[in-house]
Amino acid sequence: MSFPLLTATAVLPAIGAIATAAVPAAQRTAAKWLALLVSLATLALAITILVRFDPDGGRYQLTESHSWIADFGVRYELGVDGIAVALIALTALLMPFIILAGWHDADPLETGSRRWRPTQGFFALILAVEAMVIISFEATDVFLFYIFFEAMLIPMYFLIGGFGDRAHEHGEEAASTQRSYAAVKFLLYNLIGGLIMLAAVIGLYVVAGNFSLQEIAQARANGSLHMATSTERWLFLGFFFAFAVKAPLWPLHTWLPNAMQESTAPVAVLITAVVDKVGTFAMLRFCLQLFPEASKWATPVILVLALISIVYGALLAVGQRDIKRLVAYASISHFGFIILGIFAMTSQGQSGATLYMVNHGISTAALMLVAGFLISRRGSRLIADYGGVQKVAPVLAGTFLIGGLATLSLPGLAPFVSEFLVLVGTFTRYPAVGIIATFGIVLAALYTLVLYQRTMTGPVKQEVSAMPDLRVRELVVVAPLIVLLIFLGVYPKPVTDIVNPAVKSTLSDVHKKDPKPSVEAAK
Amino acid sequence: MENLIALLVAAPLLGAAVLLCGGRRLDAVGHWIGTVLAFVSFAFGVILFADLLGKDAEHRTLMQHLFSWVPVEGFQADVTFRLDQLSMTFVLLITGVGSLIHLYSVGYMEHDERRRRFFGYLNLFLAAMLLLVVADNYLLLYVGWEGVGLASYLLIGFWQHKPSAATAAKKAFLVNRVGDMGLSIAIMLMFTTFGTFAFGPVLDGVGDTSEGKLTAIGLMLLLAACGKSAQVPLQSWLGDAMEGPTPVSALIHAATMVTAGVYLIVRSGAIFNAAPDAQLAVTVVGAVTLLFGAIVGCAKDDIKKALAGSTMSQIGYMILAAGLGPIGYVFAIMHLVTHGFFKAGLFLGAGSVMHGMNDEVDMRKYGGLRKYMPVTFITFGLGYLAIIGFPGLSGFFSKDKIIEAAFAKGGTEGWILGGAALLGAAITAFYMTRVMLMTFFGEERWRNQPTRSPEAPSAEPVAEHHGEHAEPHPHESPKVMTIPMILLAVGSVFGGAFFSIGDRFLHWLEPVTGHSEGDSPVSAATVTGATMVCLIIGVGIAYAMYGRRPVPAVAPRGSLLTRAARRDLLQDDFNHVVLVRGGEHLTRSLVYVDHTLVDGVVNGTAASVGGLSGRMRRLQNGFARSYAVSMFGGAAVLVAATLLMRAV
Amino acid sequence: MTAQLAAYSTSTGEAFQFWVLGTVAVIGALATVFMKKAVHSALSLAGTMIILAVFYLANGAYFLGIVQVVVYTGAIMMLFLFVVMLVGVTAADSLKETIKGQRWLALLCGLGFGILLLGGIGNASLNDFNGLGQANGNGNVEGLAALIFTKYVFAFEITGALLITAAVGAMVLTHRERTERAKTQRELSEQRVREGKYVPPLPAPGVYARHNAVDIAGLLPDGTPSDLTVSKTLRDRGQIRDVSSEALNDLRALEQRSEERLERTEIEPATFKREEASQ
Amino acid sequence: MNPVNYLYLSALLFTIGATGVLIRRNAIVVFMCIELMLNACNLAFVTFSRMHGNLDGQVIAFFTMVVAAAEVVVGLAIIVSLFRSRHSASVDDASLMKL
Repeated sequence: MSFPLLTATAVLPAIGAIATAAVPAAQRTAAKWLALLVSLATLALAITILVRFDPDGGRYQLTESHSWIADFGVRYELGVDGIAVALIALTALLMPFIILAGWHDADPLETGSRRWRPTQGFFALILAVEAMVIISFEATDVFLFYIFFEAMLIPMYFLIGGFGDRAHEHGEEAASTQRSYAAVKFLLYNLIGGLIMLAAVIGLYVVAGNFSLQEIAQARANGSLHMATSTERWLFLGFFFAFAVKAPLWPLHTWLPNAMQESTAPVAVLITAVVDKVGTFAMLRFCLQLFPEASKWATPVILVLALISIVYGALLAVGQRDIKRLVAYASISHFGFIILGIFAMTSQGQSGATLYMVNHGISTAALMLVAGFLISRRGSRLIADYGGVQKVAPVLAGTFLIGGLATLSLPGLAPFVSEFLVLVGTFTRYPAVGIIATFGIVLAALYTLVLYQRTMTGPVKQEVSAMPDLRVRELVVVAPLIVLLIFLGVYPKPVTDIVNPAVKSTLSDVHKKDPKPSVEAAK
Repeated sequence: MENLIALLVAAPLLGAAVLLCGGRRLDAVGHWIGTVLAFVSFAFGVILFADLLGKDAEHRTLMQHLFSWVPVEGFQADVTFRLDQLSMTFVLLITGVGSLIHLYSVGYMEHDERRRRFFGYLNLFLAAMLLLVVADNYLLLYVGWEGVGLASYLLIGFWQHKPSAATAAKKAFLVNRVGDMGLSIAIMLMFTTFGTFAFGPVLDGVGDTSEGKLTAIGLMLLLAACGKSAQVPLQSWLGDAMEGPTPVSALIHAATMVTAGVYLIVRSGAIFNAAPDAQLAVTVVGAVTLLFGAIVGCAKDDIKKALAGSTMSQIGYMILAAGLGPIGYVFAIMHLVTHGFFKAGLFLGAGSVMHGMNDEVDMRKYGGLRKYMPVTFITFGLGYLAIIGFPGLSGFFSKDKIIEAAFAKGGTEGWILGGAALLGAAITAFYMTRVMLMTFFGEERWRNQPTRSPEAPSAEPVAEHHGEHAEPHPHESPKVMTIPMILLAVGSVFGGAFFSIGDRFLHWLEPVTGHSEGDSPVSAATVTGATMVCLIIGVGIAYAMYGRRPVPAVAPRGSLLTRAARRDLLQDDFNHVVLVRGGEHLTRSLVYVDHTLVDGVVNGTAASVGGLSGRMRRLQNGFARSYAVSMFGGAAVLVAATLLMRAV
Repeated sequence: MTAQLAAYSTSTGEAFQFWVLGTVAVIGALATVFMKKAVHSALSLAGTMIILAVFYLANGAYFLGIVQVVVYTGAIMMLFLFVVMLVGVTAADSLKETIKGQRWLALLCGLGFGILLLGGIGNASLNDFNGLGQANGNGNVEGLAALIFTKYVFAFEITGALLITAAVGAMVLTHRERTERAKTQRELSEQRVREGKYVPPLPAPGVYARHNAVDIAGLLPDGTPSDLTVSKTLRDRGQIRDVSSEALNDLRALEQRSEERLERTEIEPATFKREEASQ
Repeated sequence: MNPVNYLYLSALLFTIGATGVLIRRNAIVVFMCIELMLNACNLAFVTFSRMHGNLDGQVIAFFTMVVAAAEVVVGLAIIVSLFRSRHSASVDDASLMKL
């Protein structure tokens, strides 16, 4: 019985959350530092996982398995494949930056506001989310996964509803009402998805008799567990719906703009860069492995929806007046790409999709956090309220531009590699889809550059004339992300090496082979 | 020796990194760092060139494999550099002209407080452009391709406080993105067809695949070329790109970046050779653009815009030549190089003129400048002679060859293309003479009138230097600016002759591009003669219109064609009406739909549920006993249920 | 022999006992529900419980039977009675229903539930009766003890804790903390003087009354009854019996008796009245 | 006679008690009815224990009694304090349990 590394990685932030919450109200700063340290320690553990993980080893590694609810065959089973490792690393990596970026977001408001802002609570909730996300990346028991997939909503709900932007044009009251609206919307959407999934989970249990992903997948593979076609499809839909809401896939996306708009920038990053990834990840791990046939059956529809997400999200991003909403719709478009890559069912597509999850996490974090810094300076989220910032705060503008360029997936920055992989992977099997998706890159350029032009360039607006440039703390947040973007753009090999074997085995689950190049096919 | 290739790219990249991350402490020396690194890169280029010359013609290809970039199942993208004669030519052009323009910028941007960043961007551009030409696979080329796009975006929008500049930059990037879309689709097609996109396998494997696929790839590549090289229908951005500082226009939008399209087509020559339809499309695009650009060039009063039009049309020539296949490749590249010299020279001259005229760009407010800025006049004049193809100067050789090749295409196509090329030559002669006359001859229209075009950049260094006085006093530019002009003039004078005599250039490039002599229906001599005639006609008309008669300080209304040409032949208006307006409406309606329809459904459900619960809440009257009743009833139901279960 | 009595199915004696006492039990239960006064409900409930105790005995649960008598009827019901007294013996709450439809629903549910239950028992096959012969072999109490202290010892402990908790809880609930110091007699008298009311001590109950009962207001010198002579609790409950009429009747009866005994000529009512008036 | 009758009786008593809980307003009486229900249950337990020939039923009944005692104690205490505060022992007076 070796040291339970996975459990430790998940439990550490949980303990940290409790500890942070327990810090007396007076020592705000202490709580912040505690949270930061815990997140860093978690990062260290995640890196250990990364090191201990052997890409060419077994499919699931560092596994732990204990009986939990014996009567229902629910087991406490953890295990990571390449995809999970990458995403755990991403989560653990982003957390310190999120915490650092949100350093002052939960400080008590200035006089004149009656809202109470428990600083400790803010950081405790963030850590709680981290713990749950990590364990749902690790869980190889469907039921275990489901529990944390759902439990995640609770801290997120409070993060969205409790700690909105202090920047709001309609004043505190309107802000709080809109906030609660957004929070409730978030909760309802995901709860409904979760309930439908619960039904599917139970159904799976009825069919399979246990919840263990590996056992079921094996049983499906060697034919010892046969599912009626219709059953499999219904179960698949049940799972997929929940993941599609979380992802979010058009037309289940409308909760994301509200949530990201109302929550503070770090929380928005938490939503789109970390929590939503669980959805796409789960599509790869559960939908494809448990219901390969149904996945193939549903592929056409899903591809169309993903296409719609890509184009639609990008177009709406162009039409937004609110910086954060714009980023939200951009994310919807990107999630379209990810899902496209997953269901193209080619190794390029799925490797690309996984890579995309990581890169999108980093790039959105960079863009959104800088946007958050910008907003916190001017106290407004409206694009129209800015202009000429570039002249006043060049560093801020520069970082913002780099984040934007990453969002439009400029070659040399990380997202390009993944996006191109997804496109190629899709194109090889569905050329038309691939071409339509390619329009997304033009639209991406459009909304990013329009945003940059309207906020950063042009004559300096009166209100921003006194805007300070990035502070040290903020630089510490942004700089590593940018370095990472460039590094992964130039040298993504470390990630792809980890991911490829996992993708390979996933593809073998769904019995799909990459289409051969026509030249070889001809020979 | 191969490893130098990496350094070639790395030197300017390092410069960019240092300058952009260095911060204010580098402001003092930043520009020199940038310039030095550009020259260093040039030095590497020369060394490599010498090395290539040392080898025999067949083995003049250096490969350098750095690392595996994107290793994914069945998808291998490596960072591999390939330096053959074609790349070498570009490397020398880019680093050479680039270095000179760096030098020039030192003077030109002297008073701009953001000069350090400017040089950072220039270095970034150099790096990207070099990467583009030494890449060994299309994906890596794509990186350079977008890299130069980014650099040009940053440089066009360098004076970001000018909304016009910011808009122009955005426009350039977007239009380029459309082209890039073509490139990426082409790459995908290659991948599905050949399973790879490295130059070697793709170009060698052409034989194994169907012509249809190749045509598709070719057309996509053409789309990419159109975007980058400002060819019809994606040419609209080049004119606005003149918002950028003049050195940028010279380097990026005249000498190097805009010729990337030509490079792409020539590089992919094998594909086009096997896909005649694609080739035809290329030639058509080239021919149309060379006329289009020329016509636009005639109408513009803004000196830079006029030159931009000319650039467009010259690149049209190159594309046309490239479209002609093996007959034309060499000459396309040759014209590219010579054009790089004289067009860069012309732009630098224009910059020098603006420098002396408080950034006045309206040629109608120039005139008679020759005696105030002699060096500029002479260099500009030489560039002028070169571009119109004055016998003996570089333009003469390269353009002449292209026209020949066009005729040599044979058949009606040959005649049409050749005719277009000839006509283009005539128009070129006309508008360049026009520029020349309006700028350096005639009476001094800038006397006793405040010349400060309203949209002139306030941060344009000279302006701040000179302040706002009523009347400009033209003066020659400092050495640091004139020396590059002189060097480029030399290049534009002797370049063509040096290349063509003994077909040096042909032999140099042939191993890569291949070459075939088409059987021309008209002899070379006839073509040359015809070109001369066109030239004389063009110059003559221009002289008649602008040399003899005084030029009105405000543009006359002009004919319909003139007015259309002033507006880039209404291309922008079309874009504005169709794309911009349409797009705005589309997005706005979509936002509405998203809010009312997609979101409305959900909110509606929520509302109805709320109403229902409101009604149900009446049951809760607070009397413990009535709750107890419901409990009891529930118990009864349970018992009934159990009994029923037992019964069945 | 009692063991045997429990062992074999049932004797006719038990049958007789069941039918008689069962009826009474049901009647008692109904009375518990439908009696107006809480006291009566309590008493009838006690009756039912005692009958149940008998049934326990009949079913061989000797220990429980005794406990039933001691704990329930002995302790719990008495507790009830105490509370009833505290709240008011005679306070009869009307059986009129206030919540609309409550009663009908209740009866409906009750009826349905009962029928279902009885039906359920009816069609359950409960015919093999192996009595408590060997279970009670060496004494019922010992058997119970064995079970309680071995198998159910944990539950037993828990219930112990529960009882203690309940006791403490009851104390906490009912115990009322006195907020201020109790007034001394001096302070009270001073307050009375200050207020100018009841400067003399309150009239004792039945001082001028013709007979002494705590719930009859004594007469003041002018013959009017004064509630002050009745204890506060009774006043609160409104359980004061009016004295005046009864008192006069008693008086008349007393005088007649004395006349008969002393052979006096009857006094004419006028004088009598006058006397009364003079009083 | 079949001892099942004891079960019938207990069912009857239970139902009566339940109904009483529902229709009486006086808290004390309500409590008495609850007691009645408990006792009915006890009777059933005892009968069952006789039926199965083991004493577990009686043990349960015993525990029930204890619990009932505890419940009565607390309940009555509540009633008393309720009566103190609002001079009535009607369960309907405490009708704040609604939105």
